[in-house]
Amino acid sequence: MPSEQTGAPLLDVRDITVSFDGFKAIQNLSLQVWPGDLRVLIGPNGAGKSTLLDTIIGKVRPASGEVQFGGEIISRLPEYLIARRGICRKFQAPGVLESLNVRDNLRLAVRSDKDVFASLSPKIRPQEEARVNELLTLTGLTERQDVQAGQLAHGEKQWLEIGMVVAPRPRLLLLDEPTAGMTAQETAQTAELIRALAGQHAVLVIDHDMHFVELLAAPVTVLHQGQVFREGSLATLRDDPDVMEIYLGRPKEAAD
Amino acid sequence: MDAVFLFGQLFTGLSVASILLLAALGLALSFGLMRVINMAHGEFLMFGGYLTYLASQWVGPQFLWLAFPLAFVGSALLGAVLEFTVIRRLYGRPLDTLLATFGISLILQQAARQIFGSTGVPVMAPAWLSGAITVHGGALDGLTFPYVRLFVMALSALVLIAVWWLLNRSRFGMHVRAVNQNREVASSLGVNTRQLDMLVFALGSGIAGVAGAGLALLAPVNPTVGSAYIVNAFLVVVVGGVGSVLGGAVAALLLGCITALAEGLTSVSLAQAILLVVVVAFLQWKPRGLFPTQSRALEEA
Amino acid sequence: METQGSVSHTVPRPGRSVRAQSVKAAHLGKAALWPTLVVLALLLAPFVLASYPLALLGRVLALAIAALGASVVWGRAGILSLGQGLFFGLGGYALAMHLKLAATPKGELPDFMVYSGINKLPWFWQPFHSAPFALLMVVVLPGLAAYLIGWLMFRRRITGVFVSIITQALVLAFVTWLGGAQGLTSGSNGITDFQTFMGLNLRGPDFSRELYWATLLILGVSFAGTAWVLNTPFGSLLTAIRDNENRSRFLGYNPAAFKVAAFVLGGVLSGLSGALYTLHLGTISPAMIGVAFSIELVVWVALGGRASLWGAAGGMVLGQLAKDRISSAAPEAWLYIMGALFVLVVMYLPEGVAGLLKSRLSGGAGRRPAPLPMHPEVKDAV
Amino acid sequence: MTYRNLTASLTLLLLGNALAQGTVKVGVLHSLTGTMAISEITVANAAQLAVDEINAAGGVMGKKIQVIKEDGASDWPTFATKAEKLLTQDKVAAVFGGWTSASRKAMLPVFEKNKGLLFYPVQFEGNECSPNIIYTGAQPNQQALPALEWALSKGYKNIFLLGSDYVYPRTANLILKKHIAAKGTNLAGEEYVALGGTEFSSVINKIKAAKPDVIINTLNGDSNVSFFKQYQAAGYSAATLPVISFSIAEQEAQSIGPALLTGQYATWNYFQSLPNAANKKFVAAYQKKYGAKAAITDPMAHAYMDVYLWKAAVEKAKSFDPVAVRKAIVGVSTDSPLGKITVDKNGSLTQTVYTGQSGAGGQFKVVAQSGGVIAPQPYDALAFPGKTCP
Repeated sequence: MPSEQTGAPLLDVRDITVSFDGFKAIQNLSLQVWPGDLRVLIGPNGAGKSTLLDTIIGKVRPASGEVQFGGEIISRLPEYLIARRGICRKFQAPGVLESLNVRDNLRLAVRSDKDVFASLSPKIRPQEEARVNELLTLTGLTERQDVQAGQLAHGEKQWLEIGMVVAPRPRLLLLDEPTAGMTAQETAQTAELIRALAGQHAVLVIDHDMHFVELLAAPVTVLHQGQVFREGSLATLRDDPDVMEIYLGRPKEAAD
Repeated sequence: MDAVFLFGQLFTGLSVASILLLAALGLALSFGLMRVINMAHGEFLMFGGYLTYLASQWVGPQFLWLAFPLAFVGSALLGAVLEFTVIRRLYGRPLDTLLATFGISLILQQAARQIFGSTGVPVMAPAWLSGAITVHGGALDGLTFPYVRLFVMALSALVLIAVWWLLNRSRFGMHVRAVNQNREVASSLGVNTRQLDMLVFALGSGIAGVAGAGLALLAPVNPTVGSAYIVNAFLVVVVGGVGSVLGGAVAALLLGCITALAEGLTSVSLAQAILLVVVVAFLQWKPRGLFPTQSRALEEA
Repeated sequence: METQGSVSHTVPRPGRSVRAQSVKAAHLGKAALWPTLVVLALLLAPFVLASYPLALLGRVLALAIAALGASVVWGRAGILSLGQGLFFGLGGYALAMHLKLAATPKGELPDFMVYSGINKLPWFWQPFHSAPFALLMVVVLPGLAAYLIGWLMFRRRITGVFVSIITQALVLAFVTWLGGAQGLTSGSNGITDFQTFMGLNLRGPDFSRELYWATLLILGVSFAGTAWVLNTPFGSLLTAIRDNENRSRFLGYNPAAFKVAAFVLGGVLSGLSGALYTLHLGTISPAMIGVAFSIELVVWVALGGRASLWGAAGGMVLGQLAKDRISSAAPEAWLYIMGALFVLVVMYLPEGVAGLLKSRLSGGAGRRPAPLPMHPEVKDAV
Repeated sequence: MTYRNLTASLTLLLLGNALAQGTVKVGVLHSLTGTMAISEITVANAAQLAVDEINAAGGVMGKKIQVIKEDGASDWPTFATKAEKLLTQDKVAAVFGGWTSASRKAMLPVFEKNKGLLFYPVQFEGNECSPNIIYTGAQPNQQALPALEWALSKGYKNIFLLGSDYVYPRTANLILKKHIAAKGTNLAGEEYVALGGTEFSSVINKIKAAKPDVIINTLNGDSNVSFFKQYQAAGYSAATLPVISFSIAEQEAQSIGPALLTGQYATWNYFQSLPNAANKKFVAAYQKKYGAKAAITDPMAHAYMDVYLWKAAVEKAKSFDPVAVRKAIVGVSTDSPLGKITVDKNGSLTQTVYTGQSGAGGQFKVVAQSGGVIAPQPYDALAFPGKTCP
């Protein structure tokens, strides 16, 4: 638990409650993330992890409470404006633009002017093109830049999407199970990449894979039944009998 | 506007609603389960109507006991064939399904035209259905409730109850609701989703056939009878919310009454345009219809 | 030939780029041959064809402009509108109103108004005395209508089949209103009996040839303009939104705005097409723009290949020509053929003839075209 | 067989129809598919029957008539394109066709531009006077107005106007309303239902509230079936509230079902039951060719007669040129199934008007007829003052 944080938090989730058809997916949850933080969210299925991310990016509206980002209340903004404020999210299933090639995927992510009329100008700024090349290198997809994204291997898609969410240099990155379906080697590389990204961006990661969480070596927040259950390092949480208990329903995953 | 007229229009609204509901119920069922819009749904209605006509030709005046089962089973079989030959192969491509079923609808219409002719074939309601209940005396003196319309309303209510029972009280219904919620999970729990798709589609088609049989008592059966009802049936589904049977029922009532009100206050020819404006405005307010299913799976949409 | 520009599927792989470039150039040369021939043939048609086939061809080319619009809206943005007839009609009626006023003696009302008991020219007819205004309205009216309808739908994230249903219902309502408001629109008869247009005699012997050239020119300009627009990042974004609306949204793009823009482009092209078609036919009526027209448009576009402008326009032209022939020879069979085409094209040729040709051209003999991506709402919802 | 006839037959046998100067082409352009097909196919049949009879009797000015049939497909723009094909590609001498006003309006510019000649056999709303069209169906003063007068003479004072929502009902009713007002009688209400509409609950409710003495009905096609069904279900009958229809002929009566229609009225220039000799011959010939049960209607009789009118005009003009034929046709008079008719200089017919009452078997019994023939008035003087044919 980083206790040394001072100043205003970048992301301030304040006492939010989210319900679906009366079922409270999140109850009175509060959470702060400071600039440059790397934070991991874990918790059994249905704990509200994805719903929390959905709420931050505006896909789901909280019934009560609010989300502040950089001091601004964003929980009433439309999603695309929240994204433009500097929050990017990688979804659980790879969300690449399948009919476009890898380079075009990144180009669209990099573009700074996102209005309709601006998109009619075919010109790409040199610094944007440079950024695309940089991202291709970062994700190791330079060789594959002309391949249609739909034809990529699963791991490559995950990497491409990470490249896309990083592209506009967001202040906050939300990664929802970024290593799902990756090989052990790819997982290790991803962990390395994420740790490199932290610092430049604040990063919030959800994952089930404890091995991966360990590699991230970051403070962990455990969610349970829509609330923050524990916070601490992975090592301390592993020995916590209460945490073990809430995972008992799915011991296999916890042990993974 | 006097009371007789007002109550008359209210009755009109209910009557229109009952037909709309019959026409839309099957559509809502298959749409809810398979996310498939069947543009040939109206032609199942037409098919039911023609089967009713044939029943009346074979049996004579007391044909209704034959007409309804025949219309239901016949249309359901036709629906099963369509599901098996076309819809199943377009699974996951709702817009393509919409186009393909439109093609089917053209073919069925033209076939009907060549077999039965363009003009409607008449089905005479049996004698016990001709006539009406008339109010005598009082403020509502002269108000009439034709038996045929009461019959169609009762039919519609009966079908609604049967479907509700089937969905909420039977094993079949449990499977349908499970697939509705999460197809993959249901499938992994041993529900034969393919078979279920076909059964639900056939059931929906069968209900359309029953609608056609009911409609035949009020209007002639002709090759375009289905397309006359299909647009409003779609609106019922859209307003009711994705695949919600209860939503469909409420939406049918609502649209029926709005139609009757618009027809009563303005003119019959303006009513359709008014209805559409109301629906579009409504969708601004509730884009997912009256009774949206708010599961996580749908939130992804 | 290639209209997808930066989304090209045949770009060279790194490492072999020099050789691949020259292969690509050769491909391009081969690929450009047929379009050149087609354009040449269209340019020469008036010197070869008799008056009826020429008129038929001109009419069909006018419809091809609407097909371009459908290709943008459906093929690129993934919005299946069954109401393109609405915009086609608005364009057609805008021009028809001017033509009708031009054919009416000064100080008199159009005949159908007189026969409907109207004794003053309605306010919205007044400005149509001016030809430039009417020409402007040919694109502005459908554009505005498309903007309004698109904004109402896409802002509330109405997608997929819901859009199809609503657009179909809207075109039905429009046609019903046109038919009923006889004093204002001439009802189901439609507006007819035009004489002159900006000094040209519509019934003169040279007019049909002039109209053919004009149609060809406008089609060419529309084609080039649309191809250009789709080649910009705007085009890629439409594809992006069709493939994965959420991804685009969470990258900071507003999908609704792009969809509305595509819808407006499609509407404007339909409006242009409607105005030209009205000139060709000498009349416009509700029957020409209804549900049947709107759906037929979609079928020809699907047959030709919705994702390719060449495919969409070609599908429309060939489909309509076939319709003219077959419906004369075997009227009853025609509807069966149409119906069967609907089914067979979507089942076995989802990318249309253009998709088939493209996969052949790109060297993959026997390679099946990659299936179009699932529509997002289904991928997520099921 | 004379030598001369023998040579003629042999020539015909050898050269057949390929011999261009041996035949003259005419077009028959009706909806053979789509919603209008049921009405229009029989009209096309009637025209074909006339052509066959004329050919059997030696043709027109020594030439056999060759029919080019085209399908309007119940789609008005298609009528325009097919008319263009007939005139510019097939170069036909005349076209027989059209049913709805919209199809005629779509064809009109084509005929004017290409100087063709169209024979239009159906009753319509008037207000049109093209030099290239011969309008043989009833003008409003040959159907609607006589019906109104007959209703008034029967003592019906409160009149409800019901129609399909398109130009003919709306214009006919506009004219009727002017005359109802001029005669000082009462308009109880007016309502239109979309073409093909089948839901009459609101309409009947409005009729109930308006309490009319009679309904003048201009509904089209199948809407009539729904209307009469629901009208009967609501407790009405010919005895309690009579309906006079302008679009219900023998064929429609059959499909509505005679039981629903018994006692109701229709006004036309022709009924199958007319007793004249020409009609008996026509009915027999048609039923021989197209089935003994075939119903014969006013538009069919007009279409049949149109071909004979054209033949008479060609023979009078001694030319197949449409312009010459149009000039010659004025004043041509014949004894037809409809009785004696004459072509007026405005291109319409002077003809008799009958009101019939529906009985068993879908036939109408004539209960009233106009005193003599009525001259056509394309523009109603009361509704559209100052308008005349050029």
